[in-house]
Amino acid sequence: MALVDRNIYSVSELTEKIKSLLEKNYPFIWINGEISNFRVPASGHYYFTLKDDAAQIGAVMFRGQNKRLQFMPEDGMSVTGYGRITVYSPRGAYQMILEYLEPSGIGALQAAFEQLKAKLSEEGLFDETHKKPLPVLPRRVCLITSASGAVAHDIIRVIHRRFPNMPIEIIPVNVQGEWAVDDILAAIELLNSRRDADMAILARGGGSLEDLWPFNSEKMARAIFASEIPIVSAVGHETDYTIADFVADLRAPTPSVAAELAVPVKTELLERTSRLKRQLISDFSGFLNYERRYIRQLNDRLVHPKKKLDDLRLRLDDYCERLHGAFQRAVNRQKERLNWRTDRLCSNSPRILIKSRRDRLSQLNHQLMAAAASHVYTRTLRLKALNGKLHALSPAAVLDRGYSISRRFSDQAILRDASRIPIGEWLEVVLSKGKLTCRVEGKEENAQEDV
Amino acid sequence: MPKKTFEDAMTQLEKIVQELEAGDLPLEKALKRFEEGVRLSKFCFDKLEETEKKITLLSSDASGNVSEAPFDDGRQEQEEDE
Amino acid sequence: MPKKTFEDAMTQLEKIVQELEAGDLPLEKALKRFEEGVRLSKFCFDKLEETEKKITLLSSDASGNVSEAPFDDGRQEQEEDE
Amino acid sequence: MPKKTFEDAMTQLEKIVQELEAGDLPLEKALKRFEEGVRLSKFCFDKLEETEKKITLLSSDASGNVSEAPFDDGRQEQEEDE
Amino acid sequence: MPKKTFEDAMTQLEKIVQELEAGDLPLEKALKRFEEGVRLSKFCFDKLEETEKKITLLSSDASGNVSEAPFDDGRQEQEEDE
Amino acid sequence: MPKKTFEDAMTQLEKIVQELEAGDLPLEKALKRFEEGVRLSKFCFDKLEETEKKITLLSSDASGNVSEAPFDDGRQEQEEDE
Amino acid sequence: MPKKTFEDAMTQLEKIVQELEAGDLPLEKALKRFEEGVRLSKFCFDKLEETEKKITLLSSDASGNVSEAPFDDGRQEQEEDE
Repeated sequence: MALVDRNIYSVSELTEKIKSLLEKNYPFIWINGEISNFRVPASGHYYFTLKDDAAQIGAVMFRGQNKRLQFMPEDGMSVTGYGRITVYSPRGAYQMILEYLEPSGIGALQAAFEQLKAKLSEEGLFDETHKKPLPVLPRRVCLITSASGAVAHDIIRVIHRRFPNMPIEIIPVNVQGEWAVDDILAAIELLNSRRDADMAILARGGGSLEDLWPFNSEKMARAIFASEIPIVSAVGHETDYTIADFVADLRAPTPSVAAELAVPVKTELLERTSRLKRQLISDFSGFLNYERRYIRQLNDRLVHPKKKLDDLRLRLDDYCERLHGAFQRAVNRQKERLNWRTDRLCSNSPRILIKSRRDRLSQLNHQLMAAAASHVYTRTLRLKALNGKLHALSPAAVLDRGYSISRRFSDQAILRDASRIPIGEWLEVVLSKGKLTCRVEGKEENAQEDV
Repeated sequence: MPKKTFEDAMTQLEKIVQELEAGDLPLEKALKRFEEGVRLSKFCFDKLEETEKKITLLSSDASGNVSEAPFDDGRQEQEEDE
Repeated sequence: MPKKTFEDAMTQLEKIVQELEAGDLPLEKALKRFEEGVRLSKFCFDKLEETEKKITLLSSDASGNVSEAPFDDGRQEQEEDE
Repeated sequence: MPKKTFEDAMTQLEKIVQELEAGDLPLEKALKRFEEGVRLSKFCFDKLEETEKKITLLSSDASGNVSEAPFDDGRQEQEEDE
Repeated sequence: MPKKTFEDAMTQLEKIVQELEAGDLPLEKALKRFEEGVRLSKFCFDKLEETEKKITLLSSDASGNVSEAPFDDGRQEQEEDE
Repeated sequence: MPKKTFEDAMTQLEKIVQELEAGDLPLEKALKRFEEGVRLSKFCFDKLEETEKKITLLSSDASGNVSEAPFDDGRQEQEEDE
Repeated sequence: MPKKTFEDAMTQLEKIVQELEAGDLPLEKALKRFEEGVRLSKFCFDKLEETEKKITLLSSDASGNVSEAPFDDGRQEQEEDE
């Protein structure tokens, strides 16, 4: 044998394999045998060996379970037990841990139970997927049990302790005997038809396998399965397993536990609701406060444009100043230009012209006067010369020497011939100085002597 | 609409509280959630208080007529005293 | 025009704050933005105020002082949502 | 005619100041520009004054002193913008 | 007849001054030119005077002493310009 | 009849003086010319006087002494010229 | 009868003087001529006198002493000439 082909386990590994193999394949089983070597150490657990003709197996029943046994086991007693197989690794020993133990002799019922259980299991009636969830807070709890037994009172007590205002309806049934199955079937039907309650507890107290037998009925199992309202089973003692327990939506080990499972503690729910509400308010207030802080922050950062205004105001002032300055300068510049022109205008006024003109005019005037005077003067001179000449040539010069001139007065004719003058004629005699007016008185007509 | 159950309301309320705790909802949405939460909590409180402590015994006669009767539970009171 | 939400207003306010902080807006624009900002900030404050009042009202309701009207309103809104 | 903005007015005013400073304008033109400048500066001055008043008013609003009327006005303007 | 401008008047004045400086004008013509020159100079002086008064008036306006009428006039003019 | 100008008068006067200086005019003619010359001379003197007065008046105007009436007159005349 | 001029008178006077110088005139004629000459001479003297007076008068006018009448007369005459 080649080394590589060897599959070598350590003892622990092997033991672990065996343990899991055993425990997996034989979870809860019923076993039949005879007790031997029974002993009870200080722990209170029962230790014994179960054997038959050919084999034996170690068994233990812990104190919690054996307290409920209604008989005391002893060596040589033939018993039927219910439990699981386990391996105690340190010693490499396997043994049964028994949950339930009863004296033998009811094997036939047991076989029928196993048969039905297998069948219903195969049909899926026990599948978790079919189990209806219980309402967290039932509106009303329906109790299907014997009205007279202690079980109902226990359950009611527990429910009201947990939830004081929980309404309960009781459908009283026979929980054992020949009417039990029919009663319970009717109750489940009533439950589903009324729909007042939204969950039910199917309960009865502990009893013998025969007593519990109605709860292994296939009809009841199917009715429980079909119920639309979830049903909690609490049948017999903690160790009593019935078909009803398997098919119920929840199995409670005892009726009181069923009540605890079915109904929440009201104060807890109130507290939880209050807590959530408080949290809701505080969360939202926190949220609001956060928003408020943020807005306030934004609001603070909302820089108003005042600084910008100041900047603009300065700029505007600058512009205004420059505007006025520049314009004033422009006006001044024009004023200078105007002054320059006006000065030149005034200094070139026609006044200069007037002086020269006046001079010239005066000169002309003078010339005019002189020319006029000269004109008259020359003429005066000439006239005077002529006048002198004229007077020098005056025919009256002879008169100065004593001559005189006689003229007829009438026609001024000069007289040369006396004959022609009639007596009485008026004559004018011109002398050197002055004239005489004469009348002819007489005459001498001698031509020669007349002169 | 199926009738809202207490546990649905609680679940919703829890979810809303978580949403508000996360804090990233817009205000209007948050307010809406808050209102919803308040309404839900009210619903839950109401639900807890709306029932009456009453024990009824149902019995049906042979013809199937169901009759209700108060259940007299003398022992119960006694045990509450204890 | 869809109703302006608080979030929209906040977003706008944030944007305006940033614009004003950047500082390069013309005067009229800056003024307009500032006005808008003030209005938005006021709007948001009012919205918060209003919301807070609502909370107070709702909170006291939930604590057991039942006033039907606000609760009914809340329920209607919820049903509309669903 | 679109409403003249403060910025436009300032720009125009600056241009006028530069033109006048350049100094080569005929008198009547210069006077016209000057008048225009004065008018613009007055406009700007008024605008600044007005803006400051508005800011003061708005600031007091923003600080929480609620005066309904300006706020409503503001809201209307905003809605017109959108 | 277009209104005579300050610049036109100045140009004419300059021309007259040059003519007078040249000195070859007949008396009446020279006198006429001189009169014209004086009138132009006076016109220009008045124009400047008037302008300066306007500055004073407008300056006091711009400094914030509002006198409605001149400002309004100005505005109207401007609008006509545009 | 065109108005006699100062220059024309001077020219005529000169001519008369020359004629008289030539001395070959008949007396009556000479006297007539002389009279003419005197009249011209007087005209010229008056003209100069008048002109001088006008200049004095105008000069004082031009130097800045504003007298409303002459200015207005001047403006009217000027406008008539154009 | 055209008015006798100074020049005519002088010419006649000269002629008379020449005739008298020739000496071949009968006495009556000579006497007549002489008398004529005397008259002419007187006429001329008067004329010159008159003229001189007129010049003196006009001269004083031309020198600036205004006497309205002669000047006006002169002007009228002048205007009649032209």
